[in-house]
Amino acid sequence: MADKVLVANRGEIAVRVLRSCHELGLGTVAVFSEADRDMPHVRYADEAFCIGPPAAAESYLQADRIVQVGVDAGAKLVHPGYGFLAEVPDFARKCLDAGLTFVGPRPETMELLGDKPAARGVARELGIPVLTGSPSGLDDDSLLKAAESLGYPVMLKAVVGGGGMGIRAAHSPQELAAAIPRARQEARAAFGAEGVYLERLVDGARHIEVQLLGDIRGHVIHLGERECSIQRRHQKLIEEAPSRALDQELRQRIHRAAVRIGRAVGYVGAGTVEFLLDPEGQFYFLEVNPRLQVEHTVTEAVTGIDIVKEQLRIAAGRDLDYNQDAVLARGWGLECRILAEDPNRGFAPCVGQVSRLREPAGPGIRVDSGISEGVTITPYYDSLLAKLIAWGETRAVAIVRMRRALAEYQIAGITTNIHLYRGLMDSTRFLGGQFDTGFVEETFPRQGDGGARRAAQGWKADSARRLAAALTAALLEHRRCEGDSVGRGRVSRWRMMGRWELTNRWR
Amino acid sequence: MADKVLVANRGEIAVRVLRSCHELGLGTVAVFSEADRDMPHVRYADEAFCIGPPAAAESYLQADRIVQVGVDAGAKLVHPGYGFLAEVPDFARKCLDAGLTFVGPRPETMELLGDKPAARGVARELGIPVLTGSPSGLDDDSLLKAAESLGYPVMLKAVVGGGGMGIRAAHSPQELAAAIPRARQEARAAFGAEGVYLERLVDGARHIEVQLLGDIRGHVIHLGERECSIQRRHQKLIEEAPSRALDQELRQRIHRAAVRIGRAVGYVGAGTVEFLLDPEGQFYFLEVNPRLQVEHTVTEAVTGIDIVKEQLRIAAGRDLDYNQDAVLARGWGLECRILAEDPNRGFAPCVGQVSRLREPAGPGIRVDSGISEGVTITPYYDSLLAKLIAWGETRAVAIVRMRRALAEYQIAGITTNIHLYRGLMDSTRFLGGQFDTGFVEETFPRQGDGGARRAAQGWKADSARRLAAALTAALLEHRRCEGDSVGRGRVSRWRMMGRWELTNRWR
Amino acid sequence: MKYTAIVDGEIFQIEFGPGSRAWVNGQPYEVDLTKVGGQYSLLLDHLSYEVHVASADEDGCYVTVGGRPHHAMLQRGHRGRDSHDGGVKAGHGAKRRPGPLTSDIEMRAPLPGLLVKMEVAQGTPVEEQDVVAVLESMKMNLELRAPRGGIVSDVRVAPGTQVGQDEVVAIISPNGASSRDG
Amino acid sequence: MKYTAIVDGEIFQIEFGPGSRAWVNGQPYEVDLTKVGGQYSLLLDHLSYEVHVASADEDGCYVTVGGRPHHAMLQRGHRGRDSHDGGVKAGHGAKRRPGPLTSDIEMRAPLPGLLVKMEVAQGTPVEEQDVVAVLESMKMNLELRAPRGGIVSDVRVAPGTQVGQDEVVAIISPNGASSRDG
Repeated sequence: MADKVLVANRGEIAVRVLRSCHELGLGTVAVFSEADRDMPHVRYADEAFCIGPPAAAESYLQADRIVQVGVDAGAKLVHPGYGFLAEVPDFARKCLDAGLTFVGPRPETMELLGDKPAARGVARELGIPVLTGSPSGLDDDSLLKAAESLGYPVMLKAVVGGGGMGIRAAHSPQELAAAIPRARQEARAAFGAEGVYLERLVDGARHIEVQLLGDIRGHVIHLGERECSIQRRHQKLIEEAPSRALDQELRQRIHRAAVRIGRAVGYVGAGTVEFLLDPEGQFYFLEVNPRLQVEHTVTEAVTGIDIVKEQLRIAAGRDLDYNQDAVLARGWGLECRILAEDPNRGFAPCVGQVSRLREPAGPGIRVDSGISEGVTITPYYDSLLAKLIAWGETRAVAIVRMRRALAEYQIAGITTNIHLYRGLMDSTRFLGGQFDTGFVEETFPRQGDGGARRAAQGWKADSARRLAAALTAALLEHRRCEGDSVGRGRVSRWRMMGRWELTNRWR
Repeated sequence: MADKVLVANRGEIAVRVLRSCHELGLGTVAVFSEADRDMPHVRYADEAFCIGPPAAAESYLQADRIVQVGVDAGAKLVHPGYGFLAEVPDFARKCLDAGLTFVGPRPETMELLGDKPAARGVARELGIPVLTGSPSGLDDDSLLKAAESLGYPVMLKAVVGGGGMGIRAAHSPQELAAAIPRARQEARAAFGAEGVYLERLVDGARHIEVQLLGDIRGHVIHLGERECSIQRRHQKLIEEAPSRALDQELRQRIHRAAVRIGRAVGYVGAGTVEFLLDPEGQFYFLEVNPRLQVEHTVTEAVTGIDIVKEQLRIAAGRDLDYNQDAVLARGWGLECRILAEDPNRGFAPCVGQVSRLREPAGPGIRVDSGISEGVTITPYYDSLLAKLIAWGETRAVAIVRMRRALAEYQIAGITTNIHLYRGLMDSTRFLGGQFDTGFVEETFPRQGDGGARRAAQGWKADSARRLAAALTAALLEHRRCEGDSVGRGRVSRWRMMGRWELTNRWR
Repeated sequence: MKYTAIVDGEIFQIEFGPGSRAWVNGQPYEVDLTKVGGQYSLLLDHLSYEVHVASADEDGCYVTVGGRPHHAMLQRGHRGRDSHDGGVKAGHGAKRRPGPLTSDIEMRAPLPGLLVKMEVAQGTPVEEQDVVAVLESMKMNLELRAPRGGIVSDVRVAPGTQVGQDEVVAIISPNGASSRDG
Repeated sequence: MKYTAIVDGEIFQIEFGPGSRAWVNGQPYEVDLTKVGGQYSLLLDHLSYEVHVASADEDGCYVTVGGRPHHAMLQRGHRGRDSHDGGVKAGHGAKRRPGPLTSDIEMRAPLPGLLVKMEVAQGTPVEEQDVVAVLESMKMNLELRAPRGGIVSDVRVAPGTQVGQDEVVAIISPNGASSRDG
């Protein structure tokens, strides 16, 4: 396997894929937009090619251009990561037509699974429960009629795509009528196809997914489940493996269902079968994500299997390295998605330059980062900066590790949602595993910053930190005045207020 | 356990211990010498106290002062790390007398094990093979006589202490006579006691050690073995777990022997039983290290057990969290000690300021670091900067991970031995596990820098890197000349040679 | 030398003594601040903080303590300029002193509070450091002083009015060239 | 503008063209260099390198490429000073130009090689940039030029002799004040 791999992605997942390539001794080719010249994946690869202006449509979504770079650079394989072109069958076909091996399932499989109502049909034929829903391809009126027969509330979803885009809940015909055009527009913008369909909405549901691996000889195994119930607006924030919501019997049934679906579609590569679990313990097939997922890392944490390496091996035509019995889960994996989003301002995405970065380390901690000190976060792509993964022998150990690592994490120059996780790790509901997909939205707006305080002497209280900030600012200025060189450089960048003074001192 | 822990150490092990304290919710107190104000352990702790001038004898070895800091800060526990006061029974007693819990074995146990010939007596009584050797307390003449009856070659060792200090091989009476005064002097300087003893020297031996945990109720378990055969002048460089040199039957016999020794001495806390394994597969007890070891991390990698947490739990009077059957090893752990030493200049220790630091990350990689960007490495302490730990499902996977991580590791401003490891990871003898404790010294002097080259397209050849260096230097100067601000600041620090020019250009 | 720092709206009055001694709101502290790489290490009565001073905006700077950002504004705490001040002027005088005022300055409330006094009216000439208004906030009276000399071209708030953070209370225009009518 | 860089003893003759084009020893390359944080990212014909420029010593600077340090010396590649040079002088002239020579300068061989010519003898007065000796190394003739004017106070190596790296070949003393006898 001394071949070269083109990684058709950016950010943390590009670095993640490049790492496995390097471990396998594969040469690497990165692509980057004009906005991403400074990003780590460009430096981390052996070679790097600019593929266009910042907008994704003009760079990371330019299938032909990327294929041409692969050909020019002499690559043999193309790894699409997730997002961008990862689930676009035409891109996979273009790779194959140019003699490049696409690291992912066959284009026909991607097409079948990309039509979600069709994928649900596969599950139904296998006798696996699916949520009642509408077929795809309905017009607005037919959708409203279908909702009547399903019964409200309903979930409106894009036929293709993923990542929470184009998903809306509707509790009444009025809400649904308003939601349809917006969902169509989002889906069109994100995936280039405006088809939507309906599903019954399950209150208090948990999101469980099963990782699959399949090779070209038809072997399909699972690497256990993940739970991704900590979401905000259908965007996953915290993922874990295994799930607390499953007992051993239910776990085995879900795993088996996932493998049967994988076998039925002849799945090749790494993929994920998503299920909803209702409060009564009934699970329903949702969809198959025919790609590497952001949260594959928690499965790696508990199984020890490098899923990206397996993808590359499978793409190279090798048999699976494992049979089902060799896959053993140990302990607990947790992942927090570190996003450039401000939880205190409605989770608005933030841009800016990363002026200081210290990522956590030490026992049980893994950081998959797509940034480095000095890079500028631009508004062109998603807000995922890095993923923080903690492993522990038990869920409790993983949580305290995660809390310790979150305390170590320092990013300055750009606002992130790290504080949000500090609060969540202290939340008794999270500690107790008592949450569903509405947890963050229910909990955080009321909890705010205060929940992030660590108990007792370990964590510095807000007031002590303000005192420390005040003294640092004053002492640096003081030293500058006294001609001490220690503070120089920093202080000169400040702009002193100088506009007001205190009349009553030392009160 | 909402108590406070004083960590009586510095560098990576102080940070390591602090991390486990934070995860357990314990408050933390660091101590530092005047040379260490900038070191990460000072920033990482909740509180930090200066305990004296740079020289260890005036700071980290000042038992009374450290105990007083513990009392003043309201600490309940004292963790000594390794080195410094970790194996000094008097320090443990002073802690206990001041009402502080010493995180380590009982002072009497430390005393017994500190006298190595006495410890060998314990093993011998249990029927565990020990290398033939001399008693302790012999004068120079008696040592020479003892050597005659043992037969040359012999190994001369300090009665107390560890870490390779005071150890010398002698192949003749002349060599031994010359070695004794130097070994005594090293032992006196390092441990304050000049007693030495002899052991038969085994050629081609491998160094195997077994990690023990014991609680105050007399339960003693092992966490498997480590192999530490990659050494240079009796200083460990690479450690791994498990050992390739043991088959299942031999492995169990060594583990059982270690546990029997632990039980016989009533061992409390974390400790390590060291063995020599000769080429015929016979093992010999060497000594017990009554403390946390540098290389405990590879055992953590394969067992998933946080050994520092267990130490703290045991010190708090808790039972062991595990029975022997619950300890399951998985995969392979490798550790490289990142040292401020120049392999190209006889492994001379290096000092200087760390002007740039990027530590590796990603799947299967752990870095336990004691440095950060901007710190100055001083000549007062040992040269260990950080430990790089790789885990893999197999030894081969751990090696390629380590190689990938070594390629990511960037330390500028100070010379390190990272290149040495790049070379070793490519060595076929290391890949094949065909090495003994003389491996580095035999291999590296001849191999030099060239062995560090990664195969094929992944690694940049030396000449390509020189070209890159030349172009960077020239382009930065060029931009400065052209008034481009990009290169500014950097270039101005250079001093151009300006002393000579080329006559024949563009050949 | 005394300083006043406002961090996230909390006011700290700070004075530095000899050695590592400092007083904050009259309380004594041992302060040990050192720069490491791109950040600072602060030992405050032996409590250890990692501090990063991030880029400033118009209204102050961001001081990140233990990974949490705080907004800090700073000024020297004495009303006039005392004898120590030579060194300071070179530092931030750069922004304040250069030549005559050439554009309007909006005097804004640094904190929400009650405007207690307005010392000027439209057309009043002011010198640098003249008191323009007094704000009551967090149980303190805050004087708002003119950052440069000029003419008060607009008064936006009357005494007794509650003002919000960053609300403009008055505008100072260049001398003899009032650029607005109010 | 042409440059000569010596990296670990290997000589690179570099010329920059328009855009991102450069020639090294006559070979064309596409060069894209950008600064990120404390380091540089170099794309050289699309090959990606992480480069860190570390602190300089007397003889050059250390350029770390992919975590491996290289010693680099640099000079502008033209013999005389051409019209472009105004900007350069301010940069490294600081070390070269200030006033008269006040202490001895040891002229050292930057590389091991054969001393082909010695253009001066003891007592020869030299101007800045005068050729002092010629060294043959790595299939090239290297002129060693006087960094400042003065008097040659000592010649240590005869033509035809093999010299080691950093070996002193001659010493230049301040004008009219030879501080040694040879």
